[in-house]
Amino acid sequence: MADIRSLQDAVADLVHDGDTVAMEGFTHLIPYAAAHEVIRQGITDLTLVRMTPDVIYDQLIGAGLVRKLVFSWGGNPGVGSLHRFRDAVENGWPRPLELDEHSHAGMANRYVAGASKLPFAVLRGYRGSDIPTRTDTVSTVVCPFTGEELAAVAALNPDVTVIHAQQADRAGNVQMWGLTGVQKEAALAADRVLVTVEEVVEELAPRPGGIVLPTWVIDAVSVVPGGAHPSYATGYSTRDNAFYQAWDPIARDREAFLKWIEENVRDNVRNSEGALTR
Amino acid sequence: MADIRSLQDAVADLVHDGDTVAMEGFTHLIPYAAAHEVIRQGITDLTLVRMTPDVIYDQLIGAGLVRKLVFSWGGNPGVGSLHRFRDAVENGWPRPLELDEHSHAGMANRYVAGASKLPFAVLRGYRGSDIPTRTDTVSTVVCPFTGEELAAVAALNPDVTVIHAQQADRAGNVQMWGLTGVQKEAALAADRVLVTVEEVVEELAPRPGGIVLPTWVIDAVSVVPGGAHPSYATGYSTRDNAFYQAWDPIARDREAFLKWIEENVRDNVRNSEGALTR
Amino acid sequence: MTATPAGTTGTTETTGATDFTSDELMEVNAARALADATTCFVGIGLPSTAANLARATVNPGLVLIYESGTIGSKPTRLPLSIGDGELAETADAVVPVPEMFNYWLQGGRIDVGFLGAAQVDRYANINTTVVDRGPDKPEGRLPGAGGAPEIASNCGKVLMVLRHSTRNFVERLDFVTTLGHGGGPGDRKRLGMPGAGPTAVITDLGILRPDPSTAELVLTEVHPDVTVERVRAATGWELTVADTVGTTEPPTPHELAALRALKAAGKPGKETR
Amino acid sequence: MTATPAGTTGTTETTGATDFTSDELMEVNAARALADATTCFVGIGLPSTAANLARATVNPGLVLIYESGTIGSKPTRLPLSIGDGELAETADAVVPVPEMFNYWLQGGRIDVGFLGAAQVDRYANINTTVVDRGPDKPEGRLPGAGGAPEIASNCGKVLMVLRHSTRNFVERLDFVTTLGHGGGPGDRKRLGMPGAGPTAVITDLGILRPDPSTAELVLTEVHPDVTVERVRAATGWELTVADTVGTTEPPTPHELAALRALKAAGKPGKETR
Repeated sequence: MADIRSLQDAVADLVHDGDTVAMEGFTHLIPYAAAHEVIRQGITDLTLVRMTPDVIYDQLIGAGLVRKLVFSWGGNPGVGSLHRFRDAVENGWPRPLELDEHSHAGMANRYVAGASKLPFAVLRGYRGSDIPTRTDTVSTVVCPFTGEELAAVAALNPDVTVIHAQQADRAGNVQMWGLTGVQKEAALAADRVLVTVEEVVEELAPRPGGIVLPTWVIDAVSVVPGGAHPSYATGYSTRDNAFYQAWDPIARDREAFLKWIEENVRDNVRNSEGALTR
Repeated sequence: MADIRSLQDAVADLVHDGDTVAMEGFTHLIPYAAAHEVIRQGITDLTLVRMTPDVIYDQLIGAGLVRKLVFSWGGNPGVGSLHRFRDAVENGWPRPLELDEHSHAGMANRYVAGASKLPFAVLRGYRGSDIPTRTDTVSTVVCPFTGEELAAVAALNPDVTVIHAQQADRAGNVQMWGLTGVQKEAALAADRVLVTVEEVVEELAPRPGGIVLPTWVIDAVSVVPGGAHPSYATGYSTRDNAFYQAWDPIARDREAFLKWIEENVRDNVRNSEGALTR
Repeated sequence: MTATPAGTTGTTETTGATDFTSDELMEVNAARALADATTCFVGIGLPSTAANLARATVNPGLVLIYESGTIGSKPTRLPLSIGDGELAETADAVVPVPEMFNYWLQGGRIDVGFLGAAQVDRYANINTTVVDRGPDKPEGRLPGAGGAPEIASNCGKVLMVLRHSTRNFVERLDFVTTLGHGGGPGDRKRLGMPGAGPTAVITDLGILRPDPSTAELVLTEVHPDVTVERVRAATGWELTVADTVGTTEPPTPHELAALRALKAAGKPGKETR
Repeated sequence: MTATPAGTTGTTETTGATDFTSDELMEVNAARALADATTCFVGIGLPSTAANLARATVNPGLVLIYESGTIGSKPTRLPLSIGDGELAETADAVVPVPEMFNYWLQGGRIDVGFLGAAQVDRYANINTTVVDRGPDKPEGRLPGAGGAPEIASNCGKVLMVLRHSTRNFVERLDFVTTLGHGGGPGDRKRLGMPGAGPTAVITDLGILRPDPSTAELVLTEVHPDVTVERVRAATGWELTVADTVGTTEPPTPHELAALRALKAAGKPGKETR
């Protein structure tokens, strides 16, 4: 059953040094505020998992908290590279970054296997690609009925999955709608689940496209209005595309990046997001 | 792209002697009217597929149109046995019925594999059960990462899937809501798809729990109000539980059954359902 | 879905001040077995009666999960089928059937699987597929496996409820549809089955539980006014009886009232006739 | 999702009465290539521009599918990312990402996959993973595979759009992220890839298509005022040129107006600045 509690306490209790952490979101509902709390608490040596690591993972990597990234596409969508990610991979700054790299189809199926508590998933993928030469989480299986050789991908079971949703009720049941990506799979694959929400409502009214995660699969819910910014929450906010573009020059420069993190994340007092989470 | 056409023409064009046909529906949205049209047209030597064959499959089997049944639970839910099914299996009347029998988890995954155009699916299932001794569509695979042996089930790809939905728009896009079972998987696994609907609407308004099948995965849409009776269509009708109970004595007796089919299905004029389909 | 044998009706018994049937004894005790569960995967028939009665009595917060895809159904009447509309309308979430079996059941999210059965053996293995009717006769056909094999494998534990007779409690199953404890201790583990398997079989005569060391079903409780000899006579194998056989508490007036209200509201076809 | 190299901007050219850039030539021709498609799996960047322009011109009924899970998106502006809210709000259906890749893409439901690329070789194989920057330097990091390997494998056919330079059109890929035609004819079939693979690579200079017998990309069309020599010079391998090289039709005023309207409406961050 999910407790409704402060983001600070929830992150401290649920996310630990060395954990494998998935903070999912396909452009929509990305849990920025929770990731910033991880930075403030200096939780480190993380293995981060996500299909589309974007600016928030750039920030965690640049802050030196990440030892490994499991992913399928790393970029600032529509803008360009993730410069902190590149600096870590290419130059080992601020620390080397190990990679486990897949295709989207492979990553999606790894989460499906994880949610299904199967050790692997099967897909017709990776054919002719060099990707399998650089990872030990792609292999093959042979269909026992047709003899066809197919790709097998190892299940993903994060220690913790962190997602942002629109609403929770007082019992800690959560509803999200709009693009919901692989969030259900990422949550059900994890040992522990933290959900930040825009608000708590008396009753979760069924929505078109709504996905409900019952309270008994969630460990903690934290109320963080705007907690997905600069990503967005359908029905509550729109994507701050300007921020994603403004991020590019900040992330290009190590000093500018460190200054930004200090001023906007670590310095809790000046961080409106932080203020909202108490 | 789906054409909106009469049920008679759609069935004649899409369902052929010898086909493998899935008429899905998990208690809800069972396509009775379409199955009755199959009986009227005498389309025969069918392999029928369904997780929960109920009264409608009892009727098709009793009518002598079915050579094989692929299924996981065959009964009249809450009432008792399917007597025509039992008579065919136990006594070969009116013809022998071959069985390919699974568990629900296996059948669901067979449809998932079919919709995914994979030759098989993996599950942790059938352990310790005698089921695999009577079918050649359960086998095993070994996880290439952990060495665990898991069940493999062969994909289901029906020649035709027939389902009932609440609404279509004029372009032939279809929306259903409420319990939607494995209908999406059954439709996407099939070569041809026929959907009967309660009504055609100007626009498909997004619904909580709504599943949309776009027109370009459907071959024909037929407007058959009440086409799920005695099953039901959420928002349009309720389940006629009394019919399911009344079916029991009819189906127990071969003559009573044949008379019922003659009077209620084959005799088109006296069949209100048939009248509605023109 | 697992079938429950039809045709046997409870006989009326009298205990103390309260009148109740043997079926009601079975149903009330089945509901009580769910007192501590968070989530229950509910088979139709007797298990559904028990689970809904638990929500009305010992466990109002119990999350009912039906294989039709409903999570957290709160029906006001007993559903006739696992796909009745009220199950979806009152649910916290409705999910596609493949998701139900893969993410929720196989995903290890469900505490208790509640099953009926046509035949049970001493290790709580289940047959719902075919029965042998003798050398010159064709097999008798039952409904089949439904969700049972994977419910029994993947739920945290399994409860079973069925009427007690030598027809149902057999020395040897004609077909193993669903593994309970296999051939004895260690079999589930050897087969890699995540859940603990059957922990109680609740009947109209009493309650059987697997012996921790042999995994064989042992009579641990009888219902009021039921003798051990009567249970032995209704069991198709030489029944092991616990050193001390308890007697179940008679239904409370509240339990009986709740059960009868559920059944009255749930009279099949009531509102459509 | 496949990255498109940034930093190259189109140069203005003049043909007849109309002014347009080389980027606009590329985008208009890319849109035209979708004239007959029912469904298109759309990569972000240039492919998304082309697909949205096709909806505004040659193929109003084109079903746009984005890997974020949207089927039938009808955005009024160019999305900055594949997850912009408008893609979901205007869609016929929004499905979970695993379903998109398993049922719709792998399920063979999509006619055309439209991809960008960082590096392409003569067999239309694609690299979007890493680039070799010399023996003493670490590899240069690109965004990675995204959906491309399975898009290229499973769509009915593949179209590619990218700017033409020796940096992008290379003799040898540093890494094969996504197979186009492999090492030549028969490779796709041997690998069991259902789709036909790349059928056209549309650039700011012209159009390359695989030779039916060798599967090697051949220059079949140049844009107005572009010479074959200029294309050769911008290609990192010895480019094969068709016996007859056509010239693409210049953009019509309608096409140009539609393209510019889309871009003006889709100026990234416009409404949030």
